[in-house]
Amino acid sequence: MQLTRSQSFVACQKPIFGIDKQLALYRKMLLIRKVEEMLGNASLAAELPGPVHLYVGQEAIAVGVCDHLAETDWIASTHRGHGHFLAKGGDTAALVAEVFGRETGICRGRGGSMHVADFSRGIIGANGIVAGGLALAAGAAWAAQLEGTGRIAVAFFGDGAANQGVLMETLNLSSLWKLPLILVCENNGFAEFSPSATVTSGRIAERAVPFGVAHRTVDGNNLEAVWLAAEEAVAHARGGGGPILLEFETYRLRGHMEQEMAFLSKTYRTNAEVEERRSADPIRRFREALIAHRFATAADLDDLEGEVQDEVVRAKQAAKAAPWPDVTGAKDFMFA
Amino acid sequence: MQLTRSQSFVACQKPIFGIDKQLALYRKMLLIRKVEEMLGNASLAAELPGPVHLYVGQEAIAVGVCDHLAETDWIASTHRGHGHFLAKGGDTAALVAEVFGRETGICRGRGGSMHVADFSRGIIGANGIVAGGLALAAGAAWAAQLEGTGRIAVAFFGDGAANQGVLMETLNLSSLWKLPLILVCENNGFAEFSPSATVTSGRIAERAVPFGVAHRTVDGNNLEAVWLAAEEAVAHARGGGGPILLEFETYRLRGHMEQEMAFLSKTYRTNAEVEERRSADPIRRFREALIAHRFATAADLDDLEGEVQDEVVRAKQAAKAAPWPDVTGAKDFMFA
Amino acid sequence: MSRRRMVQAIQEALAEEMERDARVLVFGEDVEASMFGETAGLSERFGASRVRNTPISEALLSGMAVGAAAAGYRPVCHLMYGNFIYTGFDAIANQAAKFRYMTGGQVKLPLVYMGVIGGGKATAAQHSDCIYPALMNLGGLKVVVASDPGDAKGLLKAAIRDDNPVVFLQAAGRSREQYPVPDDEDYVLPLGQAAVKREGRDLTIVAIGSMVKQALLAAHELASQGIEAEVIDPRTLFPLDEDAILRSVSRTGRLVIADESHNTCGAASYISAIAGERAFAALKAPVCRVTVGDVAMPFSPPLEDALRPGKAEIVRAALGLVEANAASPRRQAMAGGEMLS
Amino acid sequence: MSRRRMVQAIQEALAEEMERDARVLVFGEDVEASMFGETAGLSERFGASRVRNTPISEALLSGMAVGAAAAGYRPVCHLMYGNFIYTGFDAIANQAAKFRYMTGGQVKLPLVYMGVIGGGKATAAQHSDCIYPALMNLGGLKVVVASDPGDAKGLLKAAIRDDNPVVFLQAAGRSREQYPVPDDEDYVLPLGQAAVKREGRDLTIVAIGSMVKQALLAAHELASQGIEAEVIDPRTLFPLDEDAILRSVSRTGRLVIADESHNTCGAASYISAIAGERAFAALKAPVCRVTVGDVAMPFSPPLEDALRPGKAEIVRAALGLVEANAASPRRQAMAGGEMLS
Ligand SMILES: Cc1ncc(C[n+]2csc(CCOP(=O)(O)OP(=O)(O)O)c2C)c(N)n1
Ligand SMILES: Cc1ncc(C[n+]2csc(CCOP(=O)(O)OP(=O)(O)O)c2C)c(N)n1
Ligand SMILES: [Mg+2]
Ligand SMILES: [Mg+2]
Repeated sequence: MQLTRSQSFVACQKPIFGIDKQLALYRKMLLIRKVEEMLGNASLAAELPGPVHLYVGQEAIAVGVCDHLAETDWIASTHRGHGHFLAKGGDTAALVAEVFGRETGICRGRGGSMHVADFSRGIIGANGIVAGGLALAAGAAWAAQLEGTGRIAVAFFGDGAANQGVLMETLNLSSLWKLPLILVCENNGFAEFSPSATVTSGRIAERAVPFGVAHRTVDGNNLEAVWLAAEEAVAHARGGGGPILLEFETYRLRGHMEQEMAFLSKTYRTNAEVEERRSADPIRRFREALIAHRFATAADLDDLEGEVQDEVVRAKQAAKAAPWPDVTGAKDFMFA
Repeated sequence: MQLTRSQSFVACQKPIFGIDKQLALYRKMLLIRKVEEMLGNASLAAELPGPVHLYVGQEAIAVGVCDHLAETDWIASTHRGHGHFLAKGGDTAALVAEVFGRETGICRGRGGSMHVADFSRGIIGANGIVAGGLALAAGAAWAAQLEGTGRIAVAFFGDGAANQGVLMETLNLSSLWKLPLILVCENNGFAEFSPSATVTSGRIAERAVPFGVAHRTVDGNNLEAVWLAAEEAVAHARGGGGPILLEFETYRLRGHMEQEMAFLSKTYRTNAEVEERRSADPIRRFREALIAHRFATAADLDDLEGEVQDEVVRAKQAAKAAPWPDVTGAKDFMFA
Repeated sequence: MSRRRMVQAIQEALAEEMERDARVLVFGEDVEASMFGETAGLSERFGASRVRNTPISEALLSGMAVGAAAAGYRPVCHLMYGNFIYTGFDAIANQAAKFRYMTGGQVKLPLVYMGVIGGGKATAAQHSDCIYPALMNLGGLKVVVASDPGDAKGLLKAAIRDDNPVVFLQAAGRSREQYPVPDDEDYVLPLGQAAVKREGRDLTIVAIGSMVKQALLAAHELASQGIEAEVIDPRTLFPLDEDAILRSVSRTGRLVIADESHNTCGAASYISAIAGERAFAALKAPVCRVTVGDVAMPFSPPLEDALRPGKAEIVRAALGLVEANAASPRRQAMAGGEMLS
Repeated sequence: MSRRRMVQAIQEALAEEMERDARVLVFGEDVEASMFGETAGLSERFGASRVRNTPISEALLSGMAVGAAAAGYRPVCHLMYGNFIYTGFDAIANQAAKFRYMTGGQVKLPLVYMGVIGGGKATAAQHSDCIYPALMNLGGLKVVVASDPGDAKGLLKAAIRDDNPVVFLQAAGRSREQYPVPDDEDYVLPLGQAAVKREGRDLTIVAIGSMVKQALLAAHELASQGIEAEVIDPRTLFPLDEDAILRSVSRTGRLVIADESHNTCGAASYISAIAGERAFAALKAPVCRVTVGDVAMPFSPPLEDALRPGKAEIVRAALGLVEANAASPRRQAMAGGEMLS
């Protein structure tokens, strides 16, 4: 089952939405980028507890998908989850404080980078278990279906996660039950240090076919393409069409985790490859398009970038100034 | 990837192999049937410890597939595993004694019906965990590949088992590694008390497609069709072609487990349906074909049946006369 | 009070809670036809959207329960046999047991996993594990093992009403026996509270699940020899009602623990540790654990019977304690045999 | 002897055993690039058919190890973090741990599962579980937790040569420290044998994995106060070298157990039970367990530090035992403090 609309987006020369939306989406991508770069630097400077997996290069996916979601819709995310958190409306300062391990963090410092969640905004959370979010999203989608108020659930997962059997289980059950579930696979070319093709056979989107689940493969570095595909997918899921699998092709511009070259005994990709892929950086592409179509000048966008950068710096400063969790509460929150 | 040969078997009017083989295969199917019927009666008569899941109606699959296997090839089976055990050359008396829980059983009474195994004949064993055999067979196939002596591994599993995610994991990895692995799905219409279509979306064989794994769907109640498909699959796997998935359509003529109507609160299929499907009983069909093509007379086949029946009666008598396991050894065999 | 079998009591608990709260859901493999009978009739009564048959996909089911609970429902996920809990263990251990903590208390997870445990039915190693020690050790799940229909009903109702993940387990071998069950629709037994199933002054027997009946039979036999055993059923294994056990042991000074789970890191070993540490001075003899040992459950009934503890082993253990104590000089107890810490 | 880090010692053990026996295989996610470094260089040396990167499919990997072992190979399946053992738990618990028994002893399963356990690196709840109690409770797996590089090497070599399924775990926090490791290619430490890491007469500290170092630090501090602690590292948790522990406790009469696993049904509780039961008369004070409690591991370092037991907690526990004992009348010990049974 292939969706039909939006096949023309590749040919779409002019941006498809108005100036305000253009800039809002651009700003969101930039926010994610700046947060991630700040965290990457903080990690290198040993300011962060624990590892961080950054979303740099994949921003168009979270932003393009989440723009279609209501606050009450659910998303489940991955170990690389900051971008999804921010795109779904999670608070920047609360995210950053969490990654710095502070009491003011969204999870009071209990969760950290791999567990940022905000239930008040439908963010079921990042997840340290590869493919762990699929079943959670399916459960939330079942709840949404029972409620009957049009909510949907979205599960973000990686190409590596696509090899966990629970993907097949999710495709099968969600198809049978017609769950309002969007499965978003971000194929960024790697599962940790393994290039996709060495551990993943075939095209991931096609795994939907035997289950009769709708699917699309889309350029995940093109915000408009993502946005259009997501618009369709959301309409499909919200409209009772059942699940749909979107595979977004993208590229992880930074390491699997920061500091990885400090412990890996060999490289798994060349610098040249990374540099080459940088030309398809979704933010760069979008910026160039905005300027080319005269939606904004380079100076406008530089200003915006400065604004965003300030927000991120403030978030970092606030996090560093925030108190650590009180150790007398170390065992709190196991049970309601 | 579809296999090409043997697509004509449906049109194949005359039996494809000689008289000796015809009768040997017929005898094997009959042996399985008689063992299962004996065990079914024993279960109803409360002579058996624990539950039994019988293979009645599916005999053509185990027999047609295993006829192509060497003793050194591996098979992994299911909770419905007596037929595979016998078809792969397992000893009737040792099987029956095991199901009766005796020390003379193939697993010394430790395993019972759901765990009959004989490593000396490549029988990795029945399995109480639905889809548990897939990973075991994949591991054995990896071993076979490393050995490089042409061994292959076969995993039998049900339509219900096809919904365990490990099937997808097995398809993916075995495709990447080109493992000499045949995945045999016996679609008998039910997972326990759930009709297939209510819990399984799409066609199981097609789950191979996105992984680039060869596949076939074949009438599992037609011994010749099974035999031909298996011949091809074995050649494919042994020849380095990698994994292949065969889906055999069949029908479970007896209950999911014997005595099920004693505890189920409602029926899940009609008697009429079962009676109708009896007309496609693989043994009946094969018998009719043998007679129609004058390979044997009804009287010949009745004699054969008598012989087999005697073997089964002897196995039962021997089992019942055999000692129970010595309780002082109850903890033996945990570790080598 | 009316007499019920275990499955009936469980079925009633499910039906009553589904009736009471439209957010209670039941799902799992063949919950419509109902392998054991506890979910029989529920789909007819509450509809196929609240009582759903699922594919055989435990890894998904256990995680869906977390997702549905986080989204505000109260799912009961029937995993059939305890051993299939292993198949769905990832989401149970990595999500359910940690989810509230990891999110800093943002979310409630009112969900129940159900399963049948233990031997006695010749279902062999892959259908007989007493899986609760692994679940207790996760630290983030409440674990309930019901030993009779009345308790089963009250505890399951409490489990469904609880805002945390609860694993509700029942012993395989006891489903056909009839026991009195209160008729009250609000018969809810608090989780975390042990039951004194029989009072006695001479020794304490803590028994879990299927062992409770054996312990009561043993107590009966001991009584005929003049030994009065107190039988305690913890009912909830996590959190464990340690105080109830310690209260009894501090009076009796002797403890036998009968537990069908494996020996190493089993429930009995935890209870023994607690008693050994916190009732140190009160103990007149070493705690004695009667367990199944560290062995897979065999198929053949004589082997299974030999491994599963029963009345005889409990009686033997009890007599051993009483005699050991008579034979050796009684240790000087600390003031009044009070518990430490 | 030369100095090595944990990962180097493990890498050497793998390389030496792969060299020695062509049937030894290593597979798992990114064993080529090697997340922790223990499998670095192996694929270059032994080829991609014996050292295989896999997809992220733990349920399959854990079962493939069983199949490959049953078919005559000696697979080492690296599951990376202990928590991912849950993801592959089905085949570990339902197949590996029971397979030989279920088949009446027909098959040997020479396989090793590897993983990293415990906190200390701010990897939070889903990457910090000390998963061994659940594995010990299965009863069909040998479970090894190495606390220093020398032991790691000797124990891993033994694990690979063993004809049974072994889970080999290493503590997350200790990978960078250098320790002396014997150079002998046949340095194999028998499984099931504890090590006395320090001798002492006043109390016994049993410490597991990352806690061994803390226990040694604690013993050092105690010594400065005139208390000589014996530190025992069980090294193999299943089968546990109970005799070594009991021998020590029967001399010292006091036992502290330091264990990073959860409290309920944890390894410490099992050891406490054994001591409480079998060294009943020898104990001069209740056994004291120092554990992480029943809580998921938090991300934030201050919380993590507060929960993970360390030198200070062990010292405090030890002093508590010595003082409690001084304050209260010493219990009359049975003849010479001998162990029971
Ligand atoms: C169950 C499980 N297995 C293994 C890991 C270790 N791990 C963390 S991220 C990762 C790779 C994930 O790849 P992919 O899904 O493509 O996501 P990406 O990192 O590319 O965003 C692995 C193997 C894990 N966290 N959980
Ligand atoms: C992991 C697991 N889940 C559930 C079960 C219970 N169970 C036993 S057989 C069965 C149905 C299997 O259906 P199918 O694979 O089609 O095999 P069939 O019985 O039809 O031969 C189920 C659910 C099990 N044994 N293992
Ligand atoms: Mg990836
Ligand atoms: Mg079936």
